[in-house]
Amino acid sequence: MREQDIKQMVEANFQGSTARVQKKGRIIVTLVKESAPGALIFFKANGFDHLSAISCTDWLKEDEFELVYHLWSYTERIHAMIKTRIPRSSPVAISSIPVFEHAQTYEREIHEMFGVNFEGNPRLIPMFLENWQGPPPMRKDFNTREHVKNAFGMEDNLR
Amino acid sequence: MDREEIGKIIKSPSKWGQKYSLWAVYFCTGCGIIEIPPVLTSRWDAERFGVMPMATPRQGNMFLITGYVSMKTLGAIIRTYDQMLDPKYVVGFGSCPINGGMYWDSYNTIKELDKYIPVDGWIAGCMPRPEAIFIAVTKLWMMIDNDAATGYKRYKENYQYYERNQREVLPHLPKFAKPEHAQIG
Amino acid sequence: MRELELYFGPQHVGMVGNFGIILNVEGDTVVKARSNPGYLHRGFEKLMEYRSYIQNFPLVCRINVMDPDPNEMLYAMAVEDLAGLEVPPRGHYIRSIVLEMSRISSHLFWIWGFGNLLGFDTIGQWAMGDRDYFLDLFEELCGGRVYHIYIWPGGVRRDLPPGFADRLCAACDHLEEKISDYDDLFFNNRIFAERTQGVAPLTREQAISLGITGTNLRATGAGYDVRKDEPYAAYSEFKFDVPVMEDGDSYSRAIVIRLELEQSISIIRQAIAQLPDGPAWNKVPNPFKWNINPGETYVKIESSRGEEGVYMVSDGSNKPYRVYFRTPSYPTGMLVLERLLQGASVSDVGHIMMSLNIAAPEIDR
Amino acid sequence: MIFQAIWIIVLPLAAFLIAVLFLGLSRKILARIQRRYGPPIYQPLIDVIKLVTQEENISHGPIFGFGMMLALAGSIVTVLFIPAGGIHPLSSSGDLLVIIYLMLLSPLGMALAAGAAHNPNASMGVSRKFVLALAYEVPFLLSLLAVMTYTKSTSLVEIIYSQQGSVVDWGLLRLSLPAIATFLVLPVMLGIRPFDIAGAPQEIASGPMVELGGKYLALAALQGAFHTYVVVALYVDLFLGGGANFLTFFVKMLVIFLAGLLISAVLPRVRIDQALRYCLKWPSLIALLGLILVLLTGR
Repeated sequence: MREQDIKQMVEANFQGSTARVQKKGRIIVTLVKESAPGALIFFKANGFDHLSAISCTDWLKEDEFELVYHLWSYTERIHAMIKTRIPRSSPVAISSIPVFEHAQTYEREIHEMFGVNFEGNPRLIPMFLENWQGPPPMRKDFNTREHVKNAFGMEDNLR
Repeated sequence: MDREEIGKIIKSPSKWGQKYSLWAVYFCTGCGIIEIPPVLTSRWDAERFGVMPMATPRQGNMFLITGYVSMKTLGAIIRTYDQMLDPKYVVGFGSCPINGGMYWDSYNTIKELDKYIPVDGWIAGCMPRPEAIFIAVTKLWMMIDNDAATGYKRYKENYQYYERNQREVLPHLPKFAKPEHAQIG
Repeated sequence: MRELELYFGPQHVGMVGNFGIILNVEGDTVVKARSNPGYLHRGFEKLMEYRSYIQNFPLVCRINVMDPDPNEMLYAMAVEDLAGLEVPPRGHYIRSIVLEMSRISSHLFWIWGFGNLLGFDTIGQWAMGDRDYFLDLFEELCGGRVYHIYIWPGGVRRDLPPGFADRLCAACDHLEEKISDYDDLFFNNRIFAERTQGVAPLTREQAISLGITGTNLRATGAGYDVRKDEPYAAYSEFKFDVPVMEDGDSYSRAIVIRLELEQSISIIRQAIAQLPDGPAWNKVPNPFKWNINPGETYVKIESSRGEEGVYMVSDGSNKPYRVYFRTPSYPTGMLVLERLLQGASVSDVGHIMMSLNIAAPEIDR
Repeated sequence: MIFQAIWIIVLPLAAFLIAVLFLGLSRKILARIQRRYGPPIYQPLIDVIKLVTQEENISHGPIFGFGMMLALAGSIVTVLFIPAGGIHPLSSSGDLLVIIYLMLLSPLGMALAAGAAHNPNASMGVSRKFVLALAYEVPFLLSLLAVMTYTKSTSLVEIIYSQQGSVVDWGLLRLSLPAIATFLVLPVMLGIRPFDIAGAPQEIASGPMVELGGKYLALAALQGAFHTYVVVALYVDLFLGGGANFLTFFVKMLVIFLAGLLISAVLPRVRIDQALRYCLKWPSLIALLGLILVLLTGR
C-alpha cells in the first residue's frame, strides 16, 4: 500500500515526526515547526503537487495554533495533511510561497483571521475586513456574540 | 391604459415617469442577487414594468439591497446611494437587511439597514421569490401615487441621525475621515 | 500615457457578484490588477462554531449561492465521516441526481453571465429561462428555488415525489434540445471565438502550481476530476466522460463548461434508470443531544467550479470545533485572476473573470 | 418663407417621434427575440419624462452642461439639413459636406462633457468613440465620394433628384458597391450591438454616459435618438432615393433600421481593435472598388 510507504519515508526523513494513515487516501503527518518547509519540499518532490489549502485551528487549551497544509497527489490519489503547531503567544511561521506560489492568499487570510505572521510573505495586508479593530476574529477567545452586542447594540435580538 | 390612468398622467406626468421607469442600480450586494437575473430575463421579464438594470448610480433611481450587508459593502452602498439623483427609492430584499436574518451574530454584517440609509419598503424571506419583487414594485407604484415613498426626503431631513449611525460603524470612510467634511449636515 | 486607477466593481455591470478589482490602466491595457474581496465576508467558519451540527445546514448552502448543493453535500459527508453514519444506496443515487441538477443550473447561470459580459444578451436570456425548469424541479423537491437544504447526514431529507423522475427527464430532454440552439447562436459564433481565443491562456504546469482545479484545470489539458479520482455518492456507478480542452484560454474554459452540460444530463439519465429501491435516508440521532466523537476529517467533492473540500475538527461536543471550507474560486479569484489580467485589454476584464467561473461568495465566505 | 420656418420646428419634432418609436420598437423586437414580452412601445417616452423630472444633487461645472447641449444641438441641426421625403428646410447646394462636419459636432460635445466629468470610464469611452469614428469615416467618405462623383453634385437634394424615376434609378442598384460598404459600417455609425464599444456597460460602465444623470442623461438619450435618425435618413437619401412623401421615406427608414437591428440581436460585442480591423478591411475595400468603378465608367 502506497500510504504505508509514504508514512515510512516521512518518519525516516524528519526528526520528531509521526505519520498516521487515517483511511484509504488520507495520511496525517505531524511535524515540529522547524521541519515544515522541508517537508513541503519533500512532498512536492514526491508527486504531491497540488496544495489544496492551508487551514489553521486555534487550540485554546493547549495554547497553540495548528497549521494544516492539505496536499493532494494527482498521480497517487492520496491526500496528505501536514500538521505543525506554533505557540499562541508568538505566532510566527515560515512562509511556503517558495514551494507553492498560491500559498500567499491562504497565508494572508490566516494572518488576518488568526494573527499568525508568516516570514517571507510580502503581502500580509488585510483581505476581508476593512478597518478592523480588536482581536483577529477567528481566534477562539473572540466572542462574536459579545462583539455584535457592543458594536451594533442588538441586545434584544440575541437568542 | 384606462381613463383613470390617462387622467393621472395628465395631472402629474412626472409621477407617471417615476412610476413606470424604475431603473435599478446594478449592484449585487448579497446572495439575493441570484433571483434578479430570472426576474430580468425571459421567464419573468421585468422590463415590461419598466424595470431595467442601469450601469451607474447616477442613472438609476431604484436601489435593491439584495441580501446581507457586510461592513465593507455598507461603505459602498452609502457611497452609491449618495450619488443617486432624487427621487430615489430603496427596497430591502430578503430578511438579512431587515434584522440581520441568519447572520444575526456575525461580526461583519450590519443588522438593521434603515439605521444607515432610509428604506422605502422591504421584501421579507430568504430567498424571496421573483413574484415578490413584482409585488414590491407594484407596492412602490402605489406609494409613489400616494406620495408615501419619501425615503430620500427623510434622508435629507434627518441627515444628522443617519450620519451619526454611519460614522459609528464606518469611521474610516473618506466622507467622515476629514474633520471639515464631518461638519456638513 | 497617463496611468489611471480604475475601480472595477463592486458596483459595476461587468462584475458578477459583489467583488472588486482595482485596475491600473494605461490606455486600454491593464498594467496591474489587485483583487479586492471581502464585500461578502460573513465569517461562516466562526458562526459554525457557535451552532450545533444540524443548525449549520442553513448556513453551509449559503457559501455559494449559484451552486449550493455541493456545500451541503460536503458538510453532510464530513459529519457522516466523523459520526460513522451510513447512507443507503438510494440516498447516494438521489444525491448524485441533485448534485448534477445543481451543476446544470450553475452552468446555465454561467452562460448567462458570460454572454452578458460579452455583450450578448440573447443567449443569456435563453439560458436563464431554461435554468428555471431546473429551479422549478428543485422547488418541487424541497420547497425552495435557490437554497435547498435537501442533502442531510444519512441521506436526503425525503424521498423523490411521485412522478419527479419523469419530469426531470422531460427537463433534460428540453435542455438537450436547447443546447443545440446555444451552439448555433453562441458557441459556434465567430465573434465569440475571436473574442475569447488566445485570451488569458494558462499552461497545465501553471494551472497545477497555482492550485487551479475543476473546469479551469481541465481546459488546460489535465483530465482530473474528483468524481473520477475519489468517487463519492454514486458516481462510481455511472459512465461519463471528463471533457478536456488543450489550450487553456478563455475559449477552452467556455467549451469545457458547455461540454459538461451534456455529461451532466447523461449522468442524471443513468441515475434515474438505475435508481434502487429502499429507504432514502438513515435515521439521525436527536440533533439537540448529538455529540460527535473527537476527530478530524477532510472530504472533497467536485463542485461546478472545481475541487471543493471541507476540513472538520470535532472535540466531542455537539458543535464543530473548527470547520474550514476549501473553495475552488479561492485560488482563481485572487492570485490567478491578478496574473491573468496583467496585460489584458479593459474590454476583456469582465469576461476573463467570468471565464474562470469565479463565485465571489466562495472567496469571502 | 413662413412654411420653411414652420418646417424648421416641425421636422425635429417629427424626427424625435420617429426616433423614439424606433427605440421603443427595437426594445420590443429584441425582447421578442429573447423570448420575453417586452416593454410598451412608448417606454422610451416614459424614461425621458422621468429623467427630465429628476433633480441633480451636485454640479459637474458649466462645461459639462455646455458639452451636452452642444452634442444635442449638433444632432438637431444635422436633422434640418437632411431632406425627409420632400421636406428640406435648410438645404442649399453644398449640404453633404456640411452634414459631414455637423456629424462630428456631437462626439465633440460628448468629449467636452466627459472631460468635465473627471471619470476614467468617461474618458476611455470618448477615446473609443473617436477611434471608431476614425474607422468608419474611411469607408463612409469613400462611398460618399463615389456618390458625389457619380452624380457630379454635393447637394443631397440633387442626389435624391437624380434617383427619381423607377427603382432601377436608386443608388442601391446604380452604386451597389458603395451602398453595400455603407450598409456594412451602418452598425458602427449607429453604435449598435457588435459595435456598441464606446458605451459598453459591462466594460467601462456605459462610457461617456457614466456621470450623466437626470436632465443630462435625457439630453444624451435625445442625442442618441436624433443620431439614429440622422444616420438612417442619410442612408435612405443616399441610396434608396429618399421618399416621394414623408410616409414612403419613413417606411424605407424602418426597413433599414430593422435590418440593422436583427443582425445586432444575434451578435456579441467585439473589441475595439477588432472593430478597427473590420472597418478598414472589407467595407473600405468595397468602397474603394466602388469609387474606382465610378471613376472608370463615369456617366
